[in-house]
Amino acid sequence: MMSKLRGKFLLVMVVCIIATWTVLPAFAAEKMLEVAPGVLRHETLILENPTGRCENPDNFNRWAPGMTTYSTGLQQLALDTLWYIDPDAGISTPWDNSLAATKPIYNKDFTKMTAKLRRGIYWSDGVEFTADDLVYTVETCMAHPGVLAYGANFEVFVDKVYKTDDYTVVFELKKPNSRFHGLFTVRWSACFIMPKHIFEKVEDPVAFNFNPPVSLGPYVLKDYDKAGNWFLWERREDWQRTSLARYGMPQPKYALYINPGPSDKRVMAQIKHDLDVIHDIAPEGMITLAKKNPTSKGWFKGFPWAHPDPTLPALILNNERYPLNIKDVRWALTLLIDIVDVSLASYKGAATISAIAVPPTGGYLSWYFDSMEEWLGDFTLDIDIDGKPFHPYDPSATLRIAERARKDLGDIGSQVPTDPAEIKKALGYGWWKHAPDVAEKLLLRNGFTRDKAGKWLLPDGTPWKITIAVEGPARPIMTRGGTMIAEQWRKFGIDAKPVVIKLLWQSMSYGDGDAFMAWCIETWGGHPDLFWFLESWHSDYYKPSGEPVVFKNPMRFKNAELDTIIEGIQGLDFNDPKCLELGLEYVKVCVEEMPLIPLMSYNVFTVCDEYYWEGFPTFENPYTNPVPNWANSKYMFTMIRPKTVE
Amino acid sequence: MGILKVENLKAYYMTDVYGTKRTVRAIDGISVEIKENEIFGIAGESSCGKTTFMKVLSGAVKPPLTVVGGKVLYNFGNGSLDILSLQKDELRKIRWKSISCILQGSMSVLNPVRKIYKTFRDFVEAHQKIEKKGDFMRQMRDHLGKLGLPREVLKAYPHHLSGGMKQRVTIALATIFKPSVIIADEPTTALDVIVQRGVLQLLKEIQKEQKNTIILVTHDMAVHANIADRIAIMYAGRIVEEAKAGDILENSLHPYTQHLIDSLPMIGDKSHRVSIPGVPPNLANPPSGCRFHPRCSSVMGICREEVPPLIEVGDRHKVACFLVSKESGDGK
Amino acid sequence: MISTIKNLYEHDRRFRFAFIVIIGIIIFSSLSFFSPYDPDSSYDVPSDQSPSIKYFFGTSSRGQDIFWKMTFAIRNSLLFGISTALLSRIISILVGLTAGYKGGIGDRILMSINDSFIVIPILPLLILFNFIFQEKMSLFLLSLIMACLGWAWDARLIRSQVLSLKEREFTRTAVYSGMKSLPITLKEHLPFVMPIVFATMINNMLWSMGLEVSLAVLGLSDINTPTIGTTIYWANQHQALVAGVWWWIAAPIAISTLLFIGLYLLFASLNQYIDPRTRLLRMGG
Amino acid sequence: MKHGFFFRYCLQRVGQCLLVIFIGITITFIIPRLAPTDPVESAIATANMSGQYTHPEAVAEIRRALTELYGLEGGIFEQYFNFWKRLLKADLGPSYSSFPTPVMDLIRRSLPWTVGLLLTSAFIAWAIGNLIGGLAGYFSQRGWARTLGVFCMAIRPTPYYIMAFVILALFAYILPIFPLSGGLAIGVHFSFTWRFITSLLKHAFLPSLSLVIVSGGAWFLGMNSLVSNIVSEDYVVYAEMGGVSNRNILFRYVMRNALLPQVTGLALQLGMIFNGALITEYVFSYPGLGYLTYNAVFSGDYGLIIGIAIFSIIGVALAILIIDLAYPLFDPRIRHR
Repeated sequence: MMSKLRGKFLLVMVVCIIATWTVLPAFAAEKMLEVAPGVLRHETLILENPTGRCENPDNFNRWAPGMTTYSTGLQQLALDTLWYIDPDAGISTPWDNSLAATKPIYNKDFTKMTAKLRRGIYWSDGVEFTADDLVYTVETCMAHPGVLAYGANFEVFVDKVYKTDDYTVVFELKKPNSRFHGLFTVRWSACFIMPKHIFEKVEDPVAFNFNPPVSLGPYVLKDYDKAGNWFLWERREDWQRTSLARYGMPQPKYALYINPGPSDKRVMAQIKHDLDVIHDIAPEGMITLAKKNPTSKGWFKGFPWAHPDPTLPALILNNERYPLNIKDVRWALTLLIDIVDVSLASYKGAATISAIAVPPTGGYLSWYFDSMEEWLGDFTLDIDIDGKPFHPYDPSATLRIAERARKDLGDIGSQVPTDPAEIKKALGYGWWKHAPDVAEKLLLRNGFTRDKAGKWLLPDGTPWKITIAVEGPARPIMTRGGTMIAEQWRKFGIDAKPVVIKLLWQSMSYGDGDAFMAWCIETWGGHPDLFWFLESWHSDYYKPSGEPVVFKNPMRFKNAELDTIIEGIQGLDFNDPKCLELGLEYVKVCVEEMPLIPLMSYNVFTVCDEYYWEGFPTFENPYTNPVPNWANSKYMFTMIRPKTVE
Repeated sequence: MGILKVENLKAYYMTDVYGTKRTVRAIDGISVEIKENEIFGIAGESSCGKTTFMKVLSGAVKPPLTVVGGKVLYNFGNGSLDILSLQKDELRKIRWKSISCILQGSMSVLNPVRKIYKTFRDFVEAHQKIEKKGDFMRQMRDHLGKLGLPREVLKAYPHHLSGGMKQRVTIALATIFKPSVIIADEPTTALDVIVQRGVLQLLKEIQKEQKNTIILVTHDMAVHANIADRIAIMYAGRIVEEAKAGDILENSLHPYTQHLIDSLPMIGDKSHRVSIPGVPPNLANPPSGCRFHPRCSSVMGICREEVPPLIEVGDRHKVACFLVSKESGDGK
Repeated sequence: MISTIKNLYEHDRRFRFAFIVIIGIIIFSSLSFFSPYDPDSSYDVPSDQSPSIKYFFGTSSRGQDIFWKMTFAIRNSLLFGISTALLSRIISILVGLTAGYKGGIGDRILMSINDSFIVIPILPLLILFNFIFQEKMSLFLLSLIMACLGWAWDARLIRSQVLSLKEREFTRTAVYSGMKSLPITLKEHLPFVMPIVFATMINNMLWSMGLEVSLAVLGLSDINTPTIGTTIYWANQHQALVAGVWWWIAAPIAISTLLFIGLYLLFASLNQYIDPRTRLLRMGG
Repeated sequence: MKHGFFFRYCLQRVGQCLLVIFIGITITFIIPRLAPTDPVESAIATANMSGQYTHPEAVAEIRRALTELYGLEGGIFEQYFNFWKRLLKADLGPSYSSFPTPVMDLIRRSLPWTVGLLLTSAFIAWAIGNLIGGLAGYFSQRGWARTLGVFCMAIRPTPYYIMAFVILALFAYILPIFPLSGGLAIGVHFSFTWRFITSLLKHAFLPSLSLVIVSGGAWFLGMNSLVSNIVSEDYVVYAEMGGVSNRNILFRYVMRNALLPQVTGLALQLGMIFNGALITEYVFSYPGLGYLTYNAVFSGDYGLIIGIAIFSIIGVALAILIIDLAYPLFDPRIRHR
């Protein structure tokens, strides 16, 4: 009996094992010819939606708070607004009149802006786009300030908005604003235009979920996942009646935005050619792709591959915290950073570093970096080393990064450029010297001392402690960089500690901490104007620690010279060349004062797989920003071509 | 010959836990012969090896219990059968049909999550096919009815029954096939006196009707006095005296037996009962010679050195004591 | 004590394995005191080196020698496990003894609360705790919180041990001879409860160290202190598996698996050793 | 009288369930009050970070509007009272990262995935673990039983994360047989089609496998030792003496009785298994509560985290109650008394 039982047991086991191993590969063998029923793989562009899983995927109301579907293709493919500024060279120029027929027209004192609209643009349900939609959008947002996006902005500035004809809208402003058009200009996003004929029928435009979204762009929503993992868009039959048609037919018949999971899974998916455009991965993932998948292409042909966002991650110091309120201390901390190690720790060297307070991307290389190079070389700190004034700028830092990266990357080390000019463009111009000796002098002259163990003490004799807030796994690159900086300071004898703060942006807003690995400097990339972030640095908007900061000055930096610069820019037209001159003055103030320690551009490892499609934007052909959650990425759809036509 | 013959049986518990090796000589050289159609009582204090003896008799030998020598021969009318050398399947065949058991702790021998009739069915099915469920149920009802149990019992769970009921159910279970031998280990221990009497009565009746041999183990001399035809007294893994019930009760020869008898309460006897001095020996390390000698009031030198043999002194009256063997030896 | 270990070591293969593994791991973790590198420093050695004679467990992408890094990680994880277990022992002994001895309504109330703590899913609460405390969450605070949440199972075991002790002769004798209940509990029961406390302590360590791994992997632990969990966390941060730096993940997983198995076998072996039936055979009753 | 005991048993279980919920939810209420964060600032900071242009003066306006909407007013007792009042109306408040979507909505969307994964895995693990554990305990001298025992001893203490991670690496990366993440393939919707079912099974296989192995190992060991005790129970010994067939003894005498503590065990372990499911979902990006938790942590959505914590406590407590109430089906001693 027992042996019988045992026999049966073994038999069942064997059958189970055989069944498993025959059935499983059958599952796996399923080749991806169709993305979904009827949706052919080679007609589909698959992109990563960096939001990941959308928790409320049914809500497409881009204007309502708390909606999470903006990067699912909605703002890229279905919505449109007046103007776009590309962070790179742009499809013709960085500036593109999208729904508008011309650039914004201001009166002399910037109290009135006129927008001329294109004709022949239609919503996907066949209704024509007119001035009524624009006026309706502004009025609806103003009726719900603070709840509908941009409502508060309109509330502050717009006195009156009206159309003079079906294709002309006039904004009368409450006070002068030379940058008012910025609200309708896509950088990453902007105030998109609402379909009046849809929204006017609903009772509460805030609660309305705009599902299915009526599209003003070249694609319409075909299908989406109730769990929020994927969104499938189909090219409109009448794509010619959209603003993008000026650049030809968008090539992919379908666009699929998916949540591919964490970084390592994105790498795997692209190796299997199941993900054409990766939004971002860890540098190690990029290196793996460079090694394993020859069709994977980054922004740069080789190292550092990544697309530099016009955003400047920096070590944001709370200028109100003692002793960070002392300029010498801020400079000493800067000189204690070895940018080579920071670059390697955070980006494996694949960072585009910046010594000054603008991101080293797009047109900024020529506008700002080339212009500042000489001045930076001459710049001295008012401290003598060996009888000579100290020159902190180090133009060779990037060369050292390139060298280290070449060694570390092993067999793909040859992808690291060797030509200094090329290195400059890819890895940045230079940085500040790693000079602990100078830092020591700067500290000593401010009364800081070392104890017997070599630990630094504040002038009052208490140990000097400093924390660097990082976001942890939510932002690995910065966490790694911040941890490295803390370590370098610690080696020098400062009790520095990286701390993971999930709500970093909130505690930074309140100034609850010493230093934060984050960013507050963001530019257009394709336009030299700095007003976008700089306006809120004006001392009028200054808030002390403990009070939440207004927009972009978490350093709580106050400077009279800077106020003058900001006021100067405010009085100039957006396109006035004097803006750049004033911008350079701003850079100098930031170098002198070092209110925050600039580090590098926010390099995004957007990797495009040239397996089904080719012609993605690159550094050589920078027609648009490939980063797929930017609304500008819509231009990419007209430029790519199918690679294998079957 | 009788229905059961045990020859020089030795069964030890051998354990080895964390290096502590122990051999408990629970049965150390027992020879006994049991006749058909009699109630054979085995008496002794607790942990004298009675239960072990029953286990071996029923062929339920499992490690750490090991039979190191001797034979247990049954004769069911077709030659003798050593239960210790049987294969599992052969053993299964004679179990319940020829030998059945009523175990010590009858309270817990019924599966608590199984209705009584299902347990019955399990036992019956193991030996014969049940053709019709209705027939089977009727037979069981009849069988239980004979033992004075209500038919509802079949549909009940064990926890519905009182202790006495459970014991009766167990007896019913053990007697389904009218076995030749019933081995009953402390069948009345956990019951109160009145219920005890009923159960004993029941056993007697069954024996009378089915004409089987009952081997009854209990420490309670009163029970033996009540029911047994012959009684063997066990002490520390050995039989020290064996005789007809009357002889044991009135004419016991072994000092230990006398102690046991003295501890038996008599009606109308108000004198103080004396318990046996000392404690039962540790079977892992038993005393030399006669195992009773440390507690014996009539101990002699030889008792400490030699093991007294079990010798026949009268009409099937055997005893193992130098007091007796000397006398009878002298007599010869 | 020594003889017990010797006895177990000689006769229980599981114990022998566990004992060797745990002693090995303790020695390994105490090597951290001789580490040539600071636990926090990085880029001390070339990065991404596969295991070799020079670097036993290879080096990480952060330029750390994983061997030495692991000595710190295991040490901290062990300390974390031990402190959580010790702290939670205080609560479980207190609750277990009180409930077991007092009995009646007090026992019923205590056990209801106790059972609630057994079944409440702890991970969401721990996540909430970590989320609220943010950077204030040190390894010690975490162990304190986990001790407050993880005592219930063992309190129940201790209570049942006390209940069985109460039935024994010596307690009654003590009660009749007029001893107060607290001294009885402490003097008479605690010694018998201690073996079970020790066994459950090992089990509790397994539990808390396992949870620490989960929390750390989610970045919800103190990522600056090297532990088994934070080592995996940092390896994930650098995509070790995809980048082919498998040893960075393999080292903590292998060592911790070994440690967990060792502790578990120790627990299983001790549990059997203190089992009353085994004890009976062992002592020759 | 006959039903009195059963009734009391049920009442007691319901009471215990309510106590679990009360204690759990009170803890959940207390924790955030130990170090409160400001959801309004968190929302503004998140918007700020995403690179959307906001005029400085507008920030103040948004701040005012949000504070009003979130309704974070009143003293601590009032808040506690309101907390319960809202809960009784099944209202867990709004999610802060997807404001004003109710937390309940988000949870409801994720819940079927977790419940499906958890129930199937817990049941499979319980059934397989107990069956094999029972067999191995009964035939404890056999080679395969010992081998399995050693295997489970190695599995049992492994943390869920490590097990899940190793399985993911093995079967989705080194041997790419299964999908790396997600709950369904693209383009697949809930329907009773072959495509849906295969896709569902294919995606659920690895997460479920990791849960089954870890908790199945634990059931195996538990059952193994229970059985080795039960085989020496009188009723088993007696049935063996009676020649009852081995199969009958194994299933109806030994396993049947050993299952009783395992049913109670299932109720007690459910919380722990739930923890495991959360971690497994994170590793496999499975679209259930675990993944929602992970997202909530990183979007700073503490309203959602509290909601999930509360919901898991209530969910687990109710599941346990169901098991407890079903227990009499297994144990006649409680059913008929």
